[in-house]
Amino acid sequence: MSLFQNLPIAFLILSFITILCALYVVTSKNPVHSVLALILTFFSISAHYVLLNAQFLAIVNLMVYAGAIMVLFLFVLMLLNLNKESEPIKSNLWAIAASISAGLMLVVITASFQKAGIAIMKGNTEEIGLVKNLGRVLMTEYLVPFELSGILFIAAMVGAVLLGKKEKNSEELVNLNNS
Amino acid sequence: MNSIALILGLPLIGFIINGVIGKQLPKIVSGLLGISTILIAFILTASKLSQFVSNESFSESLKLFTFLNVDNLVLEASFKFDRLSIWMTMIITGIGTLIHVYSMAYMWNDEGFHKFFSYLNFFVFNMLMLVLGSNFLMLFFGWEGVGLCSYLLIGFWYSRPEYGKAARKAFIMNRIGDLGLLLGMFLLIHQFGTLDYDGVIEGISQGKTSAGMLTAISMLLFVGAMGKSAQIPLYTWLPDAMAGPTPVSALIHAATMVTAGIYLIVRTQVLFEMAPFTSEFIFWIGLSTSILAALIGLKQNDIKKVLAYSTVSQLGFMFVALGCGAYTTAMFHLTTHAFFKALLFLGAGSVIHGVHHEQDIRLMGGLKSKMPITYITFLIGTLAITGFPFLSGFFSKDEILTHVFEHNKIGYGLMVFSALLTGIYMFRMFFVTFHGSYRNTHFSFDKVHESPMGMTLPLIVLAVLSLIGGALNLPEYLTHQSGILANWLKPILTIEETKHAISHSTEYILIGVAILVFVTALLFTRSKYVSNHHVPKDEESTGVQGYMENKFYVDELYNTIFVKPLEGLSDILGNFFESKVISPLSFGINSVLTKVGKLNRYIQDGNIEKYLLYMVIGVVILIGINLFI
Amino acid sequence: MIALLVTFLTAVFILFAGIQKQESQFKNITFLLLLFGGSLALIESQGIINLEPFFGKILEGYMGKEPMLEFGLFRLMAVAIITLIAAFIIALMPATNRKGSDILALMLFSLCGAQMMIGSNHLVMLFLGIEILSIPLYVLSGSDKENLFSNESAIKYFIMGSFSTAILLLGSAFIYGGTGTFYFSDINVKLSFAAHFGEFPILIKLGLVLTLVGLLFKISAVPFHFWSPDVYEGAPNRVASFMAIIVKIAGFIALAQFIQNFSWMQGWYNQFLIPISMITILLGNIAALVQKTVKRTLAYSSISHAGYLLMFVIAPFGTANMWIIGTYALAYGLGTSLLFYFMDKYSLESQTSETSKGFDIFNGMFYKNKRESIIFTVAILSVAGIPSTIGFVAKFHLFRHSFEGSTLLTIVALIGSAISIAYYFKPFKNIYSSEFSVESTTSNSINWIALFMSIVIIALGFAPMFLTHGLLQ
Amino acid sequence: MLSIFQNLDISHYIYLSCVLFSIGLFGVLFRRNAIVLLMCIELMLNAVNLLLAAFTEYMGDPNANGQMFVFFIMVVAAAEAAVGLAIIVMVYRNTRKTDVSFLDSLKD
Repeated sequence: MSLFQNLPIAFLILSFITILCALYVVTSKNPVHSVLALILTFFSISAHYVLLNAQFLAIVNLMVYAGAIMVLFLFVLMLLNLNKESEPIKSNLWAIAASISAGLMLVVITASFQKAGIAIMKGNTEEIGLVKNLGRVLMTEYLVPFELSGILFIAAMVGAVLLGKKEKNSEELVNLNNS
Repeated sequence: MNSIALILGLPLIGFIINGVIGKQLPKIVSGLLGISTILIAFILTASKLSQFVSNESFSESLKLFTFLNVDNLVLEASFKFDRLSIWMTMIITGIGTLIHVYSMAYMWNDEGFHKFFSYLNFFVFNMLMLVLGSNFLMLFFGWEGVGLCSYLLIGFWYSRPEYGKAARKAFIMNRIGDLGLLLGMFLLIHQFGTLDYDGVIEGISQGKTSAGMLTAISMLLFVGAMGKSAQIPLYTWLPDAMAGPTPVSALIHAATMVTAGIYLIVRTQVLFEMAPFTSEFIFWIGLSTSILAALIGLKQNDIKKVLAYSTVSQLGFMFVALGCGAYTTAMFHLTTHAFFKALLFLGAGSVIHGVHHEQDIRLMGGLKSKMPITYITFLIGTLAITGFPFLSGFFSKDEILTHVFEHNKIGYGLMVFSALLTGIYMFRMFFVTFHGSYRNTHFSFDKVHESPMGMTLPLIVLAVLSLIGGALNLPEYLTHQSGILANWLKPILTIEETKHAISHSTEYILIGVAILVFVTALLFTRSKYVSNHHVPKDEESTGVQGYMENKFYVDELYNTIFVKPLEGLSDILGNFFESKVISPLSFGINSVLTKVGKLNRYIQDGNIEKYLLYMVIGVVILIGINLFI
Repeated sequence: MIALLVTFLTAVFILFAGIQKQESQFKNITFLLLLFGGSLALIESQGIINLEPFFGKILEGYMGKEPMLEFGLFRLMAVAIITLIAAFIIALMPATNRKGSDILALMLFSLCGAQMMIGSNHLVMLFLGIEILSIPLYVLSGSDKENLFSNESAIKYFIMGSFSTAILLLGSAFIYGGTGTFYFSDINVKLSFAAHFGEFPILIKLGLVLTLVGLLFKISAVPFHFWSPDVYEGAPNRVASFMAIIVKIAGFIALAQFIQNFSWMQGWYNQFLIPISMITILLGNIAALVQKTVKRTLAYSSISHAGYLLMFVIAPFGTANMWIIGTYALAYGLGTSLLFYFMDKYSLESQTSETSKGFDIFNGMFYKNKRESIIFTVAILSVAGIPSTIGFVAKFHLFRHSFEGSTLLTIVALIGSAISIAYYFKPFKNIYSSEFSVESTTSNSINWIALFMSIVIIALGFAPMFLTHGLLQ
Repeated sequence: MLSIFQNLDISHYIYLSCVLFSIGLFGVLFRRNAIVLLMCIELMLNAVNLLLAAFTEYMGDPNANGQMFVFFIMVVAAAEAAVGLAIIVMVYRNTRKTDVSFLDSLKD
């Protein structure tokens, strides 16, 4: 029980919320509830970031994930009219198989950290996560990937447009709106 | 210009011209082109012979370019004329020319005429590359090339589905042999850092490797030879390969390609000399193949199938000789076999041509009067293979028997038995085909005709060669000196061949035994198939009544001593052993693999969730292996 | 780097020019530009010119750190090979339709990702490369929008692909936790330092395994291969060809570059890479035997090639081995792209339904178009590894090389390649069988690109020294 | 701030991340709705992000490599979500379903 004795309260509570929300994401039958729970999870993860001196990351996480990506999800769910508990329940066998696999993964990974050692570098931890530092690194060492991620975005944009574009002789979108 | 380049290049040019613009050429030009390239190569090779005669250590080499130079391994595209390779070249180009001439008449009405000639030329090119290459890589190039040509030519008449299958089977079985050869080559690179014949021999003489390693290498090389030269258990492709046109069977599946395994072992005899276990293994494999194939040959009714099994059996003889360390003898039998087996196949082709593409000997008979030239030449071929005294086959087979007698007495007994079987199945086929009465009701006897000049001429030449081929290596007891071939090969055989340790009187006894075997086989089959007009039926056992008329008690004796057990054995081997043991072992693997492949259907069932689950299980296992074991 | 730049600019050009609707020439323009970029990289890889100083500043950042994208001689050659092969794949594509320019641009973006993966020296870069490679491909495999198979293939590829990405990221995070860096070489330094004191941090070990899993997924090694037969089958033919070749080669070279740093740990990773390689070869070849459609057969055959590729990393590394990898990549790319090309062409011509494109699509090919059937034969022979084609040279070296690493694996691989003959030679019957002889529709039109490729296959098969000569001096 | 972490070990963050990752993994295996599947994958990515941030903090990496990586993961996640949702919408248009278990027509 030594694990829980001196554990700081903040970490404990946040972790609890995070895991609870994550579990709800996975188990909720209504996709919209899942999305909302996922947003909550992201909030709590952002809080973790603050505890970890990654303040800028926390903001970005909120803006990108909770603000942009999750809204996109919500939008699509609404567009496709999936805000019902539409998903059929899987058989118990499947649930057991899935939980055993995931559980095994967890056990295998965590079991191996009995003597996990990480590299120590001794930087000034309080300033690491500030915009100033991050900007410096991003514009120097990580300049090339930063520039190249432009290719990723243009590709994703073209791809999404290609898939979403209405074909000339296609009635699909019209049908979609009528349904 | 270097003559090696010309000899190699001419068939290649023939292949390219015929392959690219053959269709536009008139048939006569296309055919003559095919013939002339090989013929010129033959003449060039023959003109080289004199230099070898005058200079014992003469050799000529050609280095085209460096093929590869990686990891300190230098592989060169280089070729070499030495006494062994020129001997093989003579056989290939010589018999190749004859068969090309024959094919011109045989294939004249086939729509794929030019295609056929281009394939044949390509085959000769690859075969020459195989024997002329000065390292294992060039050998392997030729090795695979001839396999590919064999594939193309077996499946030449693709219209029948089973032919395509036979072609694929032949290729796959050859590939299994190639596995051995390739692995052997990798081991050679590993041990000696080179694939040059000279380099390997030098490495062995320097003792760069251990005895166990030599055994491994030689065994692997022999596996390659087994595939190409159709030995147990990789022999079943050869009978199936008879689906191809008959000249192909003569050239590829009798005279040249199948002897590549023999050539490989003679070429690398140093290795095999140092690996007594392998030699012994070769001996027994060769022996059992020769007996098994001969026994199965007893029951075949397809004229080409009989010859095919006979080829397998004769190749077994050659391997027996190799197993005894009698390399010259093996080469000698290879040569004479090339003569008479090419003759027999071409003769069979002539018969098939004459009776309008009928291959079942039960539907022939009495062809003697209609096809005199074919008859006489076929007779000479049969006599040569069965060991009629002083024909080519007699000398070479006798030499093998003598060596086996020295080597292993039990082996000798079995070899004599095998020789007896050879006589029986050959004469059986011969008598049933040419004697007796004509039996095919669908094709009238009047229409049976002798083949044209283009086909009979090669037959005559080959018949003459089969008659006098023995002169190439007359035994010591006749001439009191070693034979031409023995002298010829002596400089390149690094190991001194064992001198005949037995006295002349023993040799005479052995010759007597050989002749006795021949006479027994002749008399037995003659009485059965000529005097009694026995015709093999589907149910051989019901034919027993036919013997009743026979007054000679000898026949009864034969019947109980030989016929019953032999036919029983043949039945067992042909129907049980081959179909239940060998075929599943070699090609039946295919059906096993197919079943295994179909199991995959249960995993790959299209459900993405299962895929994800399998992937996670895979990850878990991977981590588990790494962390807990 | 120059090839990456050329590819990207070409893609942008195609994208914007596509608005103007002059689409007929795009394919040729792309082909020429890629040929240009690839040739530049090839020339550079031979040490004739050196363009990298121009990019040196960008690559190194401004901190004097080692570059995240590093194009050494071998990597340049790999980039050149992959660019050239992509150029040929694009040139072999059928005439573009109205979506042609978008698809072309996406392929080029994907190619950018492949080039980044090859050059990456840093886990972030590797990850970014993988994603730039994959994301356009998710779209491309679904680009036949009204086709349900294409849709299914897109969603399968997408879900499994992003799932494997997550695993790869977890691995990268663990590696970072153990070493504090993402540079391959620094990771190695840390690791060998730790190993020197007799400990092998569990964190890194786990990280390496998970990262490798992500890469093994990309090259579709068993048991991470499940996506590939389904996705290849559903995707449009040209996309399947691109995936089977470019993704596999790029993924493998990235894996080789990654693992090469840890070659002193060979004993450790061989214990699971050898079994994976064996199973991949056997499963790929055996499952290919029983497939009914040509495309699926090709898909399984490409799985078996993943197994062969893995054999490279099992034996000790050296500069010469890098050359062998290049040869194998070239042989695989040339042969397979031709096979896909003919599969595409003849399945379009055949009358059978979409799901049953069996080997009978090649019926009577020899009588329809003799020259093409010869080219096809050459390609099959090369992929099957018959001598006097580049396929043989590649396989010969591969097997000889892996023989030093694991004899058993070599034997298994040889058996696998013997099995492969059984399905590679299947179409010959359909091509040459005279029962399908048709005289009326004979045409002698020929794709010059395909002809050129088959000539390269034969020429390099006879004289592979042309390839090595410059590289090994 | 630092005082909070006196007794807090990096291994706690590792455990937390692993639990989150495994929950995401379980979701991927368990759920059938493609959109929820995608959300679960996002959850897995976030677990990795958290891990990276924790590593950066605990090893005191002055270049914040881990946090940099997190940015790139976010970049990729955004792109992936865009493309993935486009694919899902496309599939929905054709099949009226987002359930992946019905998509099994491609198989051996």
